[in-house]
Amino acid sequence: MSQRRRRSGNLGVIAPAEPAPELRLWEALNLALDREMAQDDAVFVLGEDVGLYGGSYRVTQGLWARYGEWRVRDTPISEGSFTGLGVGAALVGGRPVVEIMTVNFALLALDAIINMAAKLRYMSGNRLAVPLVVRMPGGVAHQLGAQHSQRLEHCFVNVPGLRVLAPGTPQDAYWQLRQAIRDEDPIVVLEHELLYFESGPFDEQAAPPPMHAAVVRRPGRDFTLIAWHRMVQVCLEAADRLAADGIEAEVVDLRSLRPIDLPLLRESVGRTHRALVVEEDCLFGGAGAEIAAALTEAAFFDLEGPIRRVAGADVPTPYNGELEAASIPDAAAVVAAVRAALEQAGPGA
Amino acid sequence: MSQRRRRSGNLGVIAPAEPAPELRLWEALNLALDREMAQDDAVFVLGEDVGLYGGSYRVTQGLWARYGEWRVRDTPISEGSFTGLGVGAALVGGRPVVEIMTVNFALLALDAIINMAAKLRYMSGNRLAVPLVVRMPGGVAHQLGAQHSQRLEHCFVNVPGLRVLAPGTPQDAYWQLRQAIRDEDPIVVLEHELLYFESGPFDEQAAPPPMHAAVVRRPGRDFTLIAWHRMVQVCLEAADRLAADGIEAEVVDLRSLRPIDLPLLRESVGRTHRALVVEEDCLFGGAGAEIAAALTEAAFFDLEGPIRRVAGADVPTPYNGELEAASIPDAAAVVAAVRAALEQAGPGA
Amino acid sequence: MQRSLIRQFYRDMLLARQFEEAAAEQYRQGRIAGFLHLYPGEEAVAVGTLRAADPGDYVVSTYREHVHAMVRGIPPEAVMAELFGRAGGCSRGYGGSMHLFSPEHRFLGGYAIVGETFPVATGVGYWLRMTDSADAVLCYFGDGAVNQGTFHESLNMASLWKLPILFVCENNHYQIGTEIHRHSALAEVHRRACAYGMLGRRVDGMDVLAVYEASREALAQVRSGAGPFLLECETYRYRGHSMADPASYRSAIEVEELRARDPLASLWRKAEAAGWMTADERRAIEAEVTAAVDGAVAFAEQSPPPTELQAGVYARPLDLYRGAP
Amino acid sequence: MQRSLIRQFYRDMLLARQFEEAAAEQYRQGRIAGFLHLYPGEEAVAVGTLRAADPGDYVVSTYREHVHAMVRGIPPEAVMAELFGRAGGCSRGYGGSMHLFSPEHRFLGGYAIVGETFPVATGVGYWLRMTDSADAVLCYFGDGAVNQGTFHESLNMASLWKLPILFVCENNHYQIGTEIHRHSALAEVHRRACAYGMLGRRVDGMDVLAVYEASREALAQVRSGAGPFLLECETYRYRGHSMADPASYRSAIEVEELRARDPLASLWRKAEAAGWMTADERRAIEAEVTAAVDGAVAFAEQSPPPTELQAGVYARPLDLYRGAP
Ligand SMILES: Cc1ncc(C[n+]2csc(CCOP(=O)(O)OP(=O)(O)O)c2C)c(N)n1
Ligand SMILES: Cc1ncc(C[n+]2csc(CCOP(=O)(O)OP(=O)(O)O)c2C)c(N)n1
Ligand SMILES: [Mg+2]
Ligand SMILES: [Mg+2]
Repeated sequence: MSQRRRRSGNLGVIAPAEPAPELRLWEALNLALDREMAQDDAVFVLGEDVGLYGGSYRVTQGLWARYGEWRVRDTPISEGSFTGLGVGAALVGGRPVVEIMTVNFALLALDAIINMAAKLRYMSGNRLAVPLVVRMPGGVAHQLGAQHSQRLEHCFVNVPGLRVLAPGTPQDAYWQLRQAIRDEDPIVVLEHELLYFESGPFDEQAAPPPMHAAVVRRPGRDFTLIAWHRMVQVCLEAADRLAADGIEAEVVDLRSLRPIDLPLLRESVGRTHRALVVEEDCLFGGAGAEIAAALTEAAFFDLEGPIRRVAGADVPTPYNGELEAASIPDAAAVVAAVRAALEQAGPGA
Repeated sequence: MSQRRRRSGNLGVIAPAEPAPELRLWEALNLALDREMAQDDAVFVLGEDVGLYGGSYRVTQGLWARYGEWRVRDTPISEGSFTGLGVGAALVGGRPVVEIMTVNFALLALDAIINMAAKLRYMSGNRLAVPLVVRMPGGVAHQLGAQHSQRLEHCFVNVPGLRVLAPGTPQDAYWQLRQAIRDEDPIVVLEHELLYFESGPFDEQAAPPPMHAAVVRRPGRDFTLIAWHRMVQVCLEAADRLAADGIEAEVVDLRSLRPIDLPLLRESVGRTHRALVVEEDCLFGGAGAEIAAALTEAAFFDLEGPIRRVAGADVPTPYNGELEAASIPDAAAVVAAVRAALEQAGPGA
Repeated sequence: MQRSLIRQFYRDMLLARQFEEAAAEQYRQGRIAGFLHLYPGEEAVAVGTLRAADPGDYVVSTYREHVHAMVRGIPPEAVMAELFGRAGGCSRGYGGSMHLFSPEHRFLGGYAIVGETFPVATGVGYWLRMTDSADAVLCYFGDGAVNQGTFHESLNMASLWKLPILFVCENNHYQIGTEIHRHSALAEVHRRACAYGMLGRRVDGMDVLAVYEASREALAQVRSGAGPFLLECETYRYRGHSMADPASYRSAIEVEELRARDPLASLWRKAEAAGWMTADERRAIEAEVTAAVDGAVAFAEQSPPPTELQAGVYARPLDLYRGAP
Repeated sequence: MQRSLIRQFYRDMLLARQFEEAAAEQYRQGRIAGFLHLYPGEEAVAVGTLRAADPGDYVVSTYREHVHAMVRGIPPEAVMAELFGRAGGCSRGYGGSMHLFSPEHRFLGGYAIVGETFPVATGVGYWLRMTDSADAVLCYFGDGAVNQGTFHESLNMASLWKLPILFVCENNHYQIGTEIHRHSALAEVHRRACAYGMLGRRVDGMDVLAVYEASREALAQVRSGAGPFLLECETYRYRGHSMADPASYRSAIEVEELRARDPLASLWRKAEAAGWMTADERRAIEAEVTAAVDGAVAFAEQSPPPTELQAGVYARPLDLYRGAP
């Protein structure tokens, strides 16, 4: 056993033997990394300030002390190359987990992700494997300005060879990250900056749903609301308000954006006959377009009206707080869209 | 007048005084550049091998001799920075036309395009302008392999601040490039590698359609086929075959992908009640998803069936020629999809 | 050295210091949000370099750019109002702390993605040389930014085409929590110039006079057509990387040692000893600066918010557009 | 120098030359499509460096990599079949000329985006050092690639962490049609090592013996834990950049001068003079190589095409997937 591949000792500083029943999302990710690193020496983490500093959103906190600098590597500001480093290491036996500090910087690493990681298995005639995980926080947080408030789902979901996850709860974050690390394919894990410090129930014993499965967060018979990340909470809030008027909205948390769980969506819309996609990103050409288009194709004759989308305004994110809030969907917008859809009758009406 | 900003003399080597009635697409682009450079000293071109070599697809041929190295600049292989150079120059009075040798390398320049060019006007409170054109050939050509056969529409169309053009004929290429160069916003011009050497009618006197307008290439009453670039030809071929069976398909060449000409599409579908989007790129999360989703929202109650999509297979492009051909739509696939859609009746049938 | 220039330096640096401390206070009070990166400790760099520049020169800076903006002439009011996200801000409230712009001051930003300043500056420099302009560009970046690919790509082009750019490295030895020896194989940033056949030099970035002299010489070279210059200013930030960073990765001793070389205190010591500035003059400057900072905060508080969500995404609406020709 | 090694070099280079000429002929006949980048003129680089490597070392190369693949042990049949796009190709017909792979030969590609070899090699080197392996990585790239940001980013990391990587620059002085003095401020590539506190050296890339010796020394250093090494091999390509390029940007005189330094001819002159190889031995090698190349073409012609469009996009289908734990 090499010194450099330090195995965890019995420090137990991070992972409580009995995990608490509630965890914050960052803690869930942290525990997932710790579990996988303890179990498999090939797993290592790299990114800016993931080591000594503990990660800008704390996700890697404590791992540096526990596993040493070779398995928890602080990198220079070289997104293109340290993501590509992950690809190279994955080709020869490593299971790297790259953290890109925020999704905004992933624009510098797309060659490594799209041209290299996603294509190497196919281009090599299925002779190479790239078991790489690239994690990145994103979304609109609190007045971070246009260059730090992006959602880049659309850059990844179109790419054959990639899998794209979007966990929104501590339980999902924990399991989906573990599933991703054990997967043989390159996987992009999109995290939302505003969810890291939210708490949620956590049960390490409960069997996780399939990695790409969607989950119904609230059942309902009248309308299907489809969302992921923070927009699930917005939908749940909207569903509460709608329920007060007797409208029962079903809220689906997609959890995965490539593939999407079309069977579940199809089934839901088969019951509700109406759906709304709620997306934080700008509407035009966002991931929501695919969801709407695919679901429409699958369920057209069950639909009583078009699948509409409530999404971010078509602007770079403004710094000013009120404008920023106005640029992303809220529960009121969802409620209004549902009402409008229910009022809308067919063409002749 | 600076030596470095060399103005054209009377060489006339490139631009015939009376343009021929037919031009190849690369010649049309070449002429457009020449016209704009002759007219405005601020216009300059940069990219790999655009100068002495004349451009890998000949688009800049002859311009180096005519305008000198400062206005036709051969760059090192530094896509991120020479595209960013274009942004910087545009901020202070230049009107740069950046050529990225192929769209596949644009993954290295997305920070400059998305984080810088697209956002600077808004982030500065509308105080800065970025009159930048970034041209790039793309698409599946002839067995160039997975890393050289991409279509990255989805990376650009979602981005507020950008305009995205996709000319497919010499006439459009000429005018849309000229319109783009004169525009005050950053514009991505997507070109298709297999179209450069195709000839088409060219009339410099004819008034061009609006920059973002779609054009009906073939009118028809039974079905709307929506495409751009090379897929327009595929659709025209399919329409011919369908016509033999008495099915009249209308073929719309979108020409612009951000914005899309929704009014024209809406009008067409209002007549035909059925539409198919034909896209060379992979189906999932491609630009076609937005077209289908937006048009469905706008025209739902006019539709007799869902808007379907015929698109590339969900694979990196294989090198082998037959597999490559099988990975992108052809006329037969379009014909089959139209027939299937026409045969498909409502849910109960 | 002229007395008036010394006083100018002192005033600039004091304004810088007090403005940033006021911004920190406003942040704590919740009037400023987002990421806030402050400049205390590094004042001599912006002041020394920018006072050596000509009014026609362009400036391209990072997210730690409030001071650069003010030395360049953007009123503190307009900077503070931008931090507040108000319409009176130099980016009208749309940009925020990391995105200050002012074309009439030739201040081109305010970039929050590390490494973006290199290509932007290169583009401006390209344009200047293409149009035979006598102006230059000052391009700022940190020690962490030099490992971004754009540093390399841009410096190569700038040197290849002899563009008039002064590349100023604000080497505060940290990339957030990562000390320079843990992010760079070569910790002497100026020596990286060797890879581009470029000139480079290191200067004490805590000494405004040294920075000023070095910048004047470098800018003269840059303007002469000799090509770009890489000036490394060794400095230190007293605070954490941003308001979110307690900076627990470095020792109290380290901070104390560096604070002992404070650029303001040492300029004052020199100025007093040499008789360049009297205690009265200093007090007058202090009073003036305090008033300016208070005024900036007051202005920002009263400035209305911007109201148009859609304004300025495009030059004209995203409609079909019948082109110009 | 052992006689057997000399003959090996000669055989390798002759195979390289003839294989590439055969590929050009097949391209003209329409049996190979796409971009085809050939190696004539540069043989001494791949042969000299790779024969100095150990079997356990990994190789990361560009789109001009047929020869590297063959010297590494991938049979010419499998390379030619790949150029034909057939199932018998080393990438089973999915990759093509620019994307040769063979994990059992530790041959990791075949990258067509300029600059990708740097991070891939850095990742392999990282893994080797993390696992205390004695193996090394050889990373190939052209003179044009050194201006890509990844060169800079990767060399910094490789040097910072002392990764066991031999960076081999195949400096043929052209980035397609752009001569090195028009793309690089510093035309001596090996001197760029200075920016990373790394060792670098230039060698005559037309002289296989010199390349071999330099590579052995460099690899010994790399393996010793001293960190990566930048070896610049000055060479020349006789043909255009790819089959599509008539190379009209350079003069006939230039080509003639370089051809006079042909690596095969000069090795033969030396070998003959020193008595390392007889004319008979040479003829035997020629006969063997001709047979090998003919055999490669025959194999490729008969190899069936791949048939599965969807195979190998993912390790398992893109379904919902109940994860492993
Ligand atoms: C491309 C990119 N990667 C990461 C970040 C996050 N980040 C912001 S500032 C910073 C450190 C920059 O250090 P340095 O260049 O030394 O500048 P300093 O903050 O010390 O002035 C990092 C990693 C970013 N903004 N952009
Ligand atoms: C990122 C990127 N930009 C541009 C290209 C197009 N291209 C292919 S090879 C090449 C020149 C490379 O020159 P060099 O590195 O010297 O290698 P050589 O071909 O001379 O061996 C270029 C520009 C590419 N493949 N990738
Ligand atoms: Mg720093
Ligand atoms: Mg070369």
